[in-house]
Amino acid sequence: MTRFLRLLAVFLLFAAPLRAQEGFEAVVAGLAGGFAAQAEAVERLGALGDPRAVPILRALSEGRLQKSPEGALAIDGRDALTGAPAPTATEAIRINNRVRGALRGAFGRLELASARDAERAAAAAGLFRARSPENIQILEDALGREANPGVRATMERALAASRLAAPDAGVRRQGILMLGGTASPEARGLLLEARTASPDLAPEIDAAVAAIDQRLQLRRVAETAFQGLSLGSVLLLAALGLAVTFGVMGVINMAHGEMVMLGAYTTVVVQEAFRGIPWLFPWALPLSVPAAFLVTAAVGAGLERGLIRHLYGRPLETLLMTFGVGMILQQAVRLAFGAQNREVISPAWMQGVITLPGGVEVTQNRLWIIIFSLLVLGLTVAAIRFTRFGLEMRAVVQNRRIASTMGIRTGRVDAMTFAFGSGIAGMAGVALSQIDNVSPNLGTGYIIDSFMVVVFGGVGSLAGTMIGAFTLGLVNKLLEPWAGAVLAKIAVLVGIMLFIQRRPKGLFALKGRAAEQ
Amino acid sequence: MTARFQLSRRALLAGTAGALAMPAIRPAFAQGAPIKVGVLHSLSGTMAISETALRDTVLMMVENINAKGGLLGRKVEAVVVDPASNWPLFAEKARELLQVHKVDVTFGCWTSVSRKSVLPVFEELNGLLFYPVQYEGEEQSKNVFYTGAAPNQQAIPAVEYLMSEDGGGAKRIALLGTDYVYPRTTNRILRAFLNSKGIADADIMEEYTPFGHSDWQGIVSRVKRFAGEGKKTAIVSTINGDANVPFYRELGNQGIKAEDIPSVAFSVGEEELAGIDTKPLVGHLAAWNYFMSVPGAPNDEFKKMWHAYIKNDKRVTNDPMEATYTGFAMWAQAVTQAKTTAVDAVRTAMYGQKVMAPSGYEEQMWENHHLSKPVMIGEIQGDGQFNIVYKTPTAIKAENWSPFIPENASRRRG
Amino acid sequence: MSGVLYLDGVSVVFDGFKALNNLSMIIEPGELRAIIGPNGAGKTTMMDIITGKTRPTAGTVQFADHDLTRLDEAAIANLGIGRKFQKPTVFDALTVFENLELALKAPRDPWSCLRWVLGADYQRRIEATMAEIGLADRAHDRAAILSHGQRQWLEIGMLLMQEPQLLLVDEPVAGMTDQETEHTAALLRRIAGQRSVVVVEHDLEFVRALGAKVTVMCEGTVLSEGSIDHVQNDQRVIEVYLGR
Amino acid sequence: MSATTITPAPRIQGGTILRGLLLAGLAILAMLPVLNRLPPESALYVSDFVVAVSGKWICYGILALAIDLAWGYAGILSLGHGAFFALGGYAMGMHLMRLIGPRGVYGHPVLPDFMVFLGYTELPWPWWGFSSFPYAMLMALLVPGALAGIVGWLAFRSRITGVYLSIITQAMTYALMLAFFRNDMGFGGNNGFTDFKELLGVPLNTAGARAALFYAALVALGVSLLLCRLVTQSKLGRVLVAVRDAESRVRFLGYNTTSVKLSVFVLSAMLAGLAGALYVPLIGIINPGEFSPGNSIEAVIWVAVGGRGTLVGALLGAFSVNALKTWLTSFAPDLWLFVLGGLFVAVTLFLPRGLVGLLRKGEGR
Repeated sequence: MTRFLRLLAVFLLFAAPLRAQEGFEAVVAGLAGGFAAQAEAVERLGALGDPRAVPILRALSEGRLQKSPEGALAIDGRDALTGAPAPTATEAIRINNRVRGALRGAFGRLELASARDAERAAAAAGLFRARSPENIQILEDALGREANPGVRATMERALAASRLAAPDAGVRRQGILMLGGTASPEARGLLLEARTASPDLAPEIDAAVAAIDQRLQLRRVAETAFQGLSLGSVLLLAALGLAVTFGVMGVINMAHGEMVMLGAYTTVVVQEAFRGIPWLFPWALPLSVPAAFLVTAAVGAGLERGLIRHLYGRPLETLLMTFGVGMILQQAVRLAFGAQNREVISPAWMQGVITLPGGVEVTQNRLWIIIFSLLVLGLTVAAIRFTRFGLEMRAVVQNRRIASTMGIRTGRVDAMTFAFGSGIAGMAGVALSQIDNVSPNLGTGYIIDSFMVVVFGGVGSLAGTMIGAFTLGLVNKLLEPWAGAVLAKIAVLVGIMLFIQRRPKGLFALKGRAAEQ
Repeated sequence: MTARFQLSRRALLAGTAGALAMPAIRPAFAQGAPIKVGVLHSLSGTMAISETALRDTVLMMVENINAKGGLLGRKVEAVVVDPASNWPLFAEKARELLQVHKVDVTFGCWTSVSRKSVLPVFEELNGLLFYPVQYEGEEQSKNVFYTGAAPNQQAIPAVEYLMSEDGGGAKRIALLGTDYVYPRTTNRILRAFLNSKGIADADIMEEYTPFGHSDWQGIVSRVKRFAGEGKKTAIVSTINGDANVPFYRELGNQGIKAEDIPSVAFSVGEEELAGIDTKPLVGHLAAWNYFMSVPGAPNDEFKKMWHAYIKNDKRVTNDPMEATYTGFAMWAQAVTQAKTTAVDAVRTAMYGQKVMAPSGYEEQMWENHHLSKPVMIGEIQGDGQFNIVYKTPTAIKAENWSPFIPENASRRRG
Repeated sequence: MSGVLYLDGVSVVFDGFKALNNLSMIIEPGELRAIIGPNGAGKTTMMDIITGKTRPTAGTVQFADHDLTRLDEAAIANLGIGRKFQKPTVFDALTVFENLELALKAPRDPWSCLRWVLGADYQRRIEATMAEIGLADRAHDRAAILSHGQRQWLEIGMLLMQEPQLLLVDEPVAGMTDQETEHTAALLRRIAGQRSVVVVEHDLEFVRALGAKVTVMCEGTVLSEGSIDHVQNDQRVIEVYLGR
Repeated sequence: MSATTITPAPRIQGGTILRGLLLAGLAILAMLPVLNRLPPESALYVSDFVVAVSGKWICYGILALAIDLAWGYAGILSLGHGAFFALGGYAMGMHLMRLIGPRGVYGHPVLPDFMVFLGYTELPWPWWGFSSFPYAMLMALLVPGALAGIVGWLAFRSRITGVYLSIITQAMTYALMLAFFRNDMGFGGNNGFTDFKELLGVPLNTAGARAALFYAALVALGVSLLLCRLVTQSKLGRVLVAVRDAESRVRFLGYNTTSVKLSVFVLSAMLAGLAGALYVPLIGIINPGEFSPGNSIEAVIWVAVGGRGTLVGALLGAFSVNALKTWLTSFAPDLWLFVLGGLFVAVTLFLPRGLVGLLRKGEGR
């Protein structure tokens, strides 16, 4: 009897892991099946909570998991289960969105105990989306262990979501209350979803949704404002170079857009050059900025010395001539680089969103571009205000003849000023390569807007250009939701035309005798 | 004679193999003036991006057919003109091809407006145009053969897939498009289809943007909000060429994962993806009748032929190229069968013509001047190729007059 | 009473700088008035005010009971106020004859310009004027090829064609030879018979030759007024003008 | 101050060579449709293609005259004349669309096809009346005229001149392009209008109809030429030149330069509209691409190449540049933009008076 019991005990002792064992392998085998079978297998693996599943699932999600015609699974040429060398004749297992969704849930369960904060956070996020009552327990445990506040927050949201799916109304109520405290559209979505599922809790849910909506309202305003600023910063970058060449020198450079375009292509070239050098590659974008400045400045100087200076005092001719130059530059680039768009990779630190306090979500690249535009503006102002070159430039603008009698080589100053303006356009190109197509006609899309900004802001006033750019950006984005992108743009154009005829000299006009002629 | 120049797919491909093996051999042509093939694709301007590859495809086919002794014993000669992405110029150049160069057939056009601008010319002078791009349908000229997809061969199956369990079971659809006729019509058809599938207008969002639209922040965040209404949401994109890069960038940057809000595009192919870092886009979908990643001998031959012709293994193939290829092969077959290039004879010979297309399906030309085509759904992969996640079992016949546009009720012949 | 030019308390300020400071002046019909003053005294600004090029910050400007501050250049010119600029501006692309024809007093709206035919009497008047300004033989030469003096004359001729009641003449003899200067003085005296003429001039000899009432301006206001001898002996004038 | 003060364009009398050139050119044009009737094997035969293309050039010629009138004579450099041209074209296009009637693919008695499949139920108000030819022609002149009137009045009265005016007009055509690309405008969006059937009861897709249209355009060219000549030879013409060279001085002479400039700007816009109205039935399509700022600037450069400030020059430029374009886009597509761009540079730098200037030198004037 006792022997039997002992035997039984021993048997159970071995059997339990044994069954798990074969169960595990059986489940893993499912990964070689169709999408539906894969999804199911992934979910079961997640439920089993067997750490051996992690590398396999990781391989599956990264497309490294292979299957032999017999259905044996291999990772990087080694059998997925035994690690023994696998048969060579294998094909990669492909997955679809459904499987990806399942994977996220599985990782959530498997990695909630991971040592790395990032993985735990990702896991929690996965569970938030997977939201099944089975996760409530493990999430509660995880929360018990969790120290990192950021991860805690994610886990709490995940827990709330999971509770929302629980059968017991009490638990669900908890979930609703917790979600009501957040300000994310996803949470709102979950609640509305749950509403149909559990009408009994409708009042609580409505209250929670209302609470979220209130926060979202604030967020929406903040985000619209950000989008406006972002558009404004793009306009500012595009217009700044023009503000120098047109505003300060009074030269109408219709090839300005092409300068921007050249800047963008410089970015492409620099990136290609660094592709080979891994440690330098991440710096390709930052290094493109000076490169673009130099390239376009050189082109600008050449343009000014070679052509434009012959047309001083004849703005209309200058306008036509530079337009022609623009065409030539465009076609040259088209022949050199091809008509196709060129790929510009955004560095990691420019991808994704960062969440500001109050849950306002802001895209990294836009944020960087806003900062960049202000930096460029600052540099420009500094160069004009505080450098010798700036001084000479202002002198020549004020009174060419006297400046030259004082020994300033006006020709050189003209060339440098124009080169400077073109260089700024080049730097703008680097930024634009991050949000727009890098194609030969990149510039044409910006030239009219740039002129509008400069004229609206007031020719010859950098402050005006900045305020003009941001005003236009904001107005555009405020109109967009109810007018649509196109009408908003048209409205802005018409508005500027009317404004200019009210104040021909723009927002920040030079007054008095100076403005007479 | 006919036996010798019988142009089955096998012969064609064998011919390529031959041409590749020993390009030195000059085929001897029988007497007779060359057969002229007009090529009417923009080589400059905004559309050059897409259309240049089609010009090359036609030239490839011409070279290839000549390598096998031409057509009806006559040499085939390509006449290339550049309408420069300028719609009136399309009409002018079409007239030039037909009246000055007296071409027997023309392969050309990409945008609907370019096709509509040449249509009157081809009808007046009774020319023959092969149009290789997917379009909104609602057209059928006796002088045009449409080898691209009609809406029911692309849009509707794609949406059905999104609503299926595999596709994520979408219950809410955002229709984003560039503001021109193809997206407008397609979306009108889709809306009707979705309604018929019990999706209320409240669950459909429709947004249009101008060509080359680059600032997608507003719209993408509106889609996010739209998705926050508690139903599985998907994006159906009829966004045209250039605007796609910034659009996908914004999707990636705002962290919209294909698992949460999958998007399916009808105008994004291998060529368009060339300009994008596709890693953040993995899992987003496109619907076509052909992908470069289609397995099987016909496609392998096609790709081999292309890379050999263009002398660059990096160059991709895409759906309109495949449609051009298929159309040309069919035309050659029809000519051989009709023993003439006379338009009317060729037209009648075209009906019922069958070709084993690189898509791996046997495609047929019907009396409605449209091809039967398979529908494929592909997921974008990290390498800029598509992972085919769904195929129709057979080629589907085109409904160029959509049943979802009430005005068509009268005219649809079965 | 027609033809009176009347400035009262006129001030103009350009970003803080007072170009005119509470300037008051009356020009009688048929009067010939010379205005002198150092650079920056506001002479040219005053002309700008009268002809509507610049709007006064304060004060009233009236001509034959019209408030000039409300009218634009064209309207003012049509009231019969003609102006000759310091730097002669004639239309280089047109011939002498055409320049005068444009100035000729006649309907000036586009439609009548389109239907305009040059009547014999007009023809004669233009020829008379050309004779008077000594350009009869240059009738069909482009203004571009005239000498500086001739351009000055042509512009004066254009003024005459306008038949103004009031002429504002800014440094007419700048760059003229002595007898050209004399000739001009004679001409202006002759004109002054029928119309008021205001001459701004540096050249005191010329002013003396005009034998007109003189107004001395300084820092945007009237410093002294009277006969040439009177102002030349005025202590303040000597201070600011002839300098200490 | 307008740029032209530095390089005043020459007076209007075209030299004898030029006048000869002009008459010869017009005569040759008048012959084309006749030669087109000859049997194809004949040496003098010209193909329909040539007739169609030169028909297009004639319309461009009228547009060039319009621009020259505003720029060459009054010094108003408008970079938006393409918009007036396109508006005229749209007016005519709307008429042609209405004439299609039940012959459209959907056989709808009133609505054009694009409206049917975009789900319109009745005709939008801007389309009312366009079934009548006189009304359409009137609109083809009035709409561009009115637009020019408004924009011009706003600009001129606040003394916006020179470059500012150019930028404003460019923004104007750009805004219109964006607007017409919108399908909600009810003007067919990107596809615009095409597949016209008949005009004044004559089916369009026949050689006869094309010849008729060709002569209509030629007559219109003649009339516009005479009209422009009438203006430029009149005293108004001299006032314009004066305004171009020294606007403020003209004001002091008592001319209301605003109304002078406005009247010629409106006239010029109406001529452009006329050109567009003739262009559309010849070409068979109109779409928002015609509004693109590039088109307007290209048209300006025709005038610059030919020689602004002379009517012959405008025509010479329009024809020569477009001939070059037609030729190059067939034989060296990649070169075309280089050549066009080069023209801009060369003309502004070395030929401020254009080809006419050269010929004048040849004439020793």
